[in-house]
Amino acid sequence: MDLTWSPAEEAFRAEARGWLEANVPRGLPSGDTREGFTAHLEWERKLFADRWAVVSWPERYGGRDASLWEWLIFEEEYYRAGAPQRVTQNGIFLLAPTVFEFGTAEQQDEILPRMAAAEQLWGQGWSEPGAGSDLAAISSRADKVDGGWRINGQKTWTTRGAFCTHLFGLFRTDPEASRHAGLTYLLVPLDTPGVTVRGFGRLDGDEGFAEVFFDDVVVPDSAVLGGVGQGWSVAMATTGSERGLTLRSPGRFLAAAERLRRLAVERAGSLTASARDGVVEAHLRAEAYQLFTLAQVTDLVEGRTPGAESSLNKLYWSELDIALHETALELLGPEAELDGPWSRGHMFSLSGPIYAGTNEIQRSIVAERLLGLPRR
Amino acid sequence: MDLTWSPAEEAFRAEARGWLEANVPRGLPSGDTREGFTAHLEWERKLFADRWAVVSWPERYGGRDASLWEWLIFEEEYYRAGAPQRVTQNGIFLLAPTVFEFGTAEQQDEILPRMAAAEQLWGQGWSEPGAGSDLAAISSRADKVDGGWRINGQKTWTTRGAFCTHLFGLFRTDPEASRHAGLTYLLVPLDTPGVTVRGFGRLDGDEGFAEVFFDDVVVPDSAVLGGVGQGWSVAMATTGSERGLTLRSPGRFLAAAERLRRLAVERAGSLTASARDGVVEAHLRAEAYQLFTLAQVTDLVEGRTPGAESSLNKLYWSELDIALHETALELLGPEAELDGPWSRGHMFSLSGPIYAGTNEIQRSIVAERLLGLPRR
Amino acid sequence: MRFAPTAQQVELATAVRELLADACPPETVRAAWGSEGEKARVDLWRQLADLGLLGAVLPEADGGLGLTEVDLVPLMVEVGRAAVPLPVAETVAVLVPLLAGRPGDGDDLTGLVTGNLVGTAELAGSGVLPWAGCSDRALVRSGSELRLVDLTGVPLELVTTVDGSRAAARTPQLPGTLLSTDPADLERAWLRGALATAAQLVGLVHRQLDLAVAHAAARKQFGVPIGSQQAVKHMLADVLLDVRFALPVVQRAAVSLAAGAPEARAHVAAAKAMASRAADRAARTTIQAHGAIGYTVEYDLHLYVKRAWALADTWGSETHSRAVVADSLGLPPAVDPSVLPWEAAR
Amino acid sequence: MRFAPTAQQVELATAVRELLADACPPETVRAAWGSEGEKARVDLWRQLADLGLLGAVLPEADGGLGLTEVDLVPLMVEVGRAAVPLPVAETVAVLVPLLAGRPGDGDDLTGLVTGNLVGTAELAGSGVLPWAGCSDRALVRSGSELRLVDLTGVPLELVTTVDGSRAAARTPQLPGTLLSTDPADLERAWLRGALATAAQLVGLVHRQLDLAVAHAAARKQFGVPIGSQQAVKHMLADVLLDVRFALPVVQRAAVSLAAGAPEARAHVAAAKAMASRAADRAARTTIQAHGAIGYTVEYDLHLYVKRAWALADTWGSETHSRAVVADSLGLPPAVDPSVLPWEAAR
Repeated sequence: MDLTWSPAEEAFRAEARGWLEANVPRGLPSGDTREGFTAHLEWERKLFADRWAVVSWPERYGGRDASLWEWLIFEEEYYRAGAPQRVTQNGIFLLAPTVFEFGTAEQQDEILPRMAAAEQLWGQGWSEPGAGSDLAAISSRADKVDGGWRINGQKTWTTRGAFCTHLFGLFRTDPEASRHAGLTYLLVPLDTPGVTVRGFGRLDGDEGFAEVFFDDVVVPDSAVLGGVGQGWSVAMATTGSERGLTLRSPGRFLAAAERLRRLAVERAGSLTASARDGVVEAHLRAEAYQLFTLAQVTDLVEGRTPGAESSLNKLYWSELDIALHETALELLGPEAELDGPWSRGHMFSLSGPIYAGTNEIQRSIVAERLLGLPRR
Repeated sequence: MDLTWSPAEEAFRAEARGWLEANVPRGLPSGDTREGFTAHLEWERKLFADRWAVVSWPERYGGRDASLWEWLIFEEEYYRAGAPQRVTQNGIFLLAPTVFEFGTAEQQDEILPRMAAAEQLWGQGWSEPGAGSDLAAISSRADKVDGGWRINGQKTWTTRGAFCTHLFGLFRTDPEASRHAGLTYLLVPLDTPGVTVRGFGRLDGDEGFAEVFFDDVVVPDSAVLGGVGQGWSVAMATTGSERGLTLRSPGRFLAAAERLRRLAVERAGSLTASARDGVVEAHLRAEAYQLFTLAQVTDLVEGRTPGAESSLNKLYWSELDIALHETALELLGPEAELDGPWSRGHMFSLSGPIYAGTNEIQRSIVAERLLGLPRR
Repeated sequence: MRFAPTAQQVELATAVRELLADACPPETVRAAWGSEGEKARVDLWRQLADLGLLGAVLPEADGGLGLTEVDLVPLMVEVGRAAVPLPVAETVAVLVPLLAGRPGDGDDLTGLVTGNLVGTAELAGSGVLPWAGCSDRALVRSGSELRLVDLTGVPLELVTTVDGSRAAARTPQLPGTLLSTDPADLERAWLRGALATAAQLVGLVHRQLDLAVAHAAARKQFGVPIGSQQAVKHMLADVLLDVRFALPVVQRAAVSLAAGAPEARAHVAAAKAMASRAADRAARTTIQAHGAIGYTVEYDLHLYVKRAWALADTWGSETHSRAVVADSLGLPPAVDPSVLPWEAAR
Repeated sequence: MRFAPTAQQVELATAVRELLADACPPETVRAAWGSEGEKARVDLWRQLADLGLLGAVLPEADGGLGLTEVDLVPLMVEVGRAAVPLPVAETVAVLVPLLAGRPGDGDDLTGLVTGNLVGTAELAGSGVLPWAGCSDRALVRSGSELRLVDLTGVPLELVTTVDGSRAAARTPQLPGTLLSTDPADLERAWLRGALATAAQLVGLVHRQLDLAVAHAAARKQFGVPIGSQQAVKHMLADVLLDVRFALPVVQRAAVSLAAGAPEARAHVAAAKAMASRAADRAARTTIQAHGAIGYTVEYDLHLYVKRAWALADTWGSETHSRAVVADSLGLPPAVDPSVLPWEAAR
């Protein structure tokens, strides 16, 4: 049990903190509107220019070869500095791990540096109108044509899809195969003829989602990531990332709990006992999430893989996030109905228990795989 | 919307209150021990002597022909006066409504006056080791013999079974018929040869439960209540009573919420905000339960039957009861671990979501029958 | 004792429900989020006036329906169910009864009940006036005085709200006519507003629940309707449980208020506390039961969820309402728990 | 940074777990509810002494294992898992470390670590001394002084507790030897007791969960194991979630306490708060998952549930522990919400 950082890690933290303090932009508009997205891209390119965009990646792709520990430290400092949400996150946190694991050398060299530089902006193409948490029900299909695949169908709930340049997704390449079998992971430039993207509003009204329609869209064979028919297992690797520690680093919740604490101090005059207890709760849970993650990273570093444990992470951070924002709204009282960072954060938090497999599904995974309760 | 009582009802209340104030015994031991049970029987017989044992029954059985409204008033006054739990309740609240509805004139005349007088003490024989909430899985059987039935099998979780004189229960009379079919409702004197009763401890350690073993126990044909093979529908009528308003009258929770309020006032020095809020919550919920019941009784009086609504009652009072006792334990602090009325009440409250169909089953009933969600 | 609405009350509520199903479908609520919805709002207001709802509490002799707070509850439930994007509660339950007792304000009163004027109210002193953008008059409080503000020509600083139909504005000290300095008037106005808001929340919960049940019964995942899964069933059963036990508490509050009973303050607070909690939990649960579909503004659910959020925290939040109940129970103030047993609380 | 137990820590915990599986099965805990269990208690205490557990925190030079608070956490988890009906935490984590620093109390110290004496402790001032009936020494507090009481020959008024193995007694002012007037000693003793209690709660939750999972997988109703039903799955998943996130908080508290860090007070309070909550929820949930079987004293579950209830409220309840955390966050005191907006809070 060693909870101290090495001098090298402390130095890394100091460097990150210094750079962030000097560079974090203030008052950026929402990255889920077209103007906001453009403003965010500037920030992403500045991160890349100073090699902070993808710290854990190899240097040749713009990273710093940072360890998992350093990545955690960077994330802590990133959120602590009040830096904005990463509009590139679906690429760098969801697709990139899959490209590192399953991509060919050509795919890696083609995609990763451009993704890091925020030149290629990737959206996720998994959900369909009939396939939400039940991903295996995907019906969008890709038929083999000479030298490539012809795609028809529809994806939806693609985050920031209206502003992305590329989409990664699962498509049914063997219509005979049932459910999990016969799916292939494809990479699709959104300027390919036959693609139509229509943005639509999330709960907060911003155009944070898109539907993507495919009408005889032809992509080359090189668009396949990880082998024809292997889509399910390739995608599951990414699902692990989304639910696991990469997407929701503890730094984010530590920073939010600290903002909440400051809000409570500022509004001492309306700090009721229940709101005060909510601040304590947010702090306790954010720290518990951090400590749980430190234990998990220790396991990872020592070669023990978390597996179904990532469902615990997802349940914990998503419910913590909602409780934290509910307390903020309680503190704001009648002002809670005004548009602002807390009311927007609250609405955003409500997506946590829904995406990447609903929390109901996660609880069943925990019960079946960690507790060993019988399936139906 | 009329929330006032008529002068006759007020007079009934005054009479009940006066009698209870003069007669309610203090410091009775638990009715779930043998000595305590005997002490409670004295109280039951005093209630009967002054015609307060079964106010809503006809006069010829020892009642007062009281209306549903008067019954509610009596229950309110009964608990308000701090009168003890009724050790006869499984007879008068669960079996009696069934005898009134399905019994022959002979059965009614034989059973009801003796039950009211606490001469016959009835235990419920529904659950079996393999059939808890899933009552239709009952396997104890009764085989037809000349002039009667021969019973073999085992019942369990019979409340106060070790102190009862009679048992009502469901037995499989047609082993070919599946689940709900082929069950018969039988009435069994526990002194019949072949019956063995073994008491065992509830969570609070008192011998509040019993196992009842049947080894070639022969009962006459007149032991059948409501027709051979009709057991399921006959029993369901009683289930309605158990879950509905008869078993858990609002008066009980109003009185408990008031005791909790007084505890909070007495312990003002340790009244933390969360305990204080718990007192408010208990009060709000007890009143809501009362008001909901008043609406339900209005419906009953006007001929609208509650049906699956009784699942709402059961969910509400059982969870209110636990929350109320948890608040009491919070107020008691380290003293909560001492044996006493609040710690015993807390343990007893935990049975609420289990018996008479678990709350999980009740929620499914609400979802399917009141909301119309699909069954699996 | 008869704790159920009368046949007449049911009939009137049914009429309002049917009117609103036609006159205030989700498209009307949605339109009210933008300026293009103004005409629909005006039409809707007029229809409510024609039904007699706006002046419903006036005596029949004065052209009203002679309704009491008890009669208003089922009507306000319907207004909530439809998420009417107008200050119906404020006009019908707060302004009209207040002005009706004051002969000098006849023009405003007539304007309100005939549908020529729209009246809003805000007594919490939050600094934000809901419905300002679509109202002509506003009842506000300064200290313990009630004032009526003519909003015509007053420059309003409109603000963006989570529920975009609220047309709210910031209200620095508004000029206004003194209506009353009697604290009893103020309290009655507050209790009527809180009661009407609680009733609307009940209706909003039912609407959310209806949407969620319909979705859960139809939406299939893993080969079965999601509503056949226990997790979804049980979460929606809890929403029903909350709202079914909140309604009688709201009804009782109306009875007490109409009777002028001293318990009215505590009973209205109990009603608002329970309705606010039911609404907050319903909002979270029904969004979850809808999955990603509920998390968009294209689907209708959000219209009702956001109204519920707004109403849950106004006219007394759950916390504030519970404080009123605590007060009525004679509970001593809470003490801070000691930090360590031998250290006093700070 | 390496936030995981060492191989040595795992090994020692495994040894204790195996010992207790043999030496402290449910029958032993059950026997401790009656006087016939005294011999089993004495034997068990001796076995713990033989393993070196009782003096584990003494330096190796003094015959101990040189363990720190960090090493004790996994051991106390095992003590909790087995619901050992003895004051192991009080002796090992509170009394021995306190006496070890004081040369004058050598006999008592030797007696405790060799298993000849049993030592209990109660510093909250609750008026009830747990384990009094099976202990020879008791650490108590008067004001901010620590006193050691020789219980031999002291007439004890034993009280009935929900957990019948606790052998608790009422403690009017007990005569005792002054051990320390240094508030730092008092605080360290308190924090060690609270930490060891939190760790035991983690073990108790795991035991309850194991029982519930085994039952739910085996028990069939409606033709399927009840554990295949979502409702049962999800409620047990929540128990695991609580305890899995409580453990690292307990571990961190041990690291801070062992390092003498100023955050130790807040970190121990966080640990106790989370462990207490996890235990309270586990108790309720696992009883529910067992159905009527869990609601009897014939089945073993109640042994672990009742111990959890007792420990959750001692050495700082959840509420008190959260107050310590609030204090460490620099939060201003709570204000009473105003009753009505224009009325000040009372």
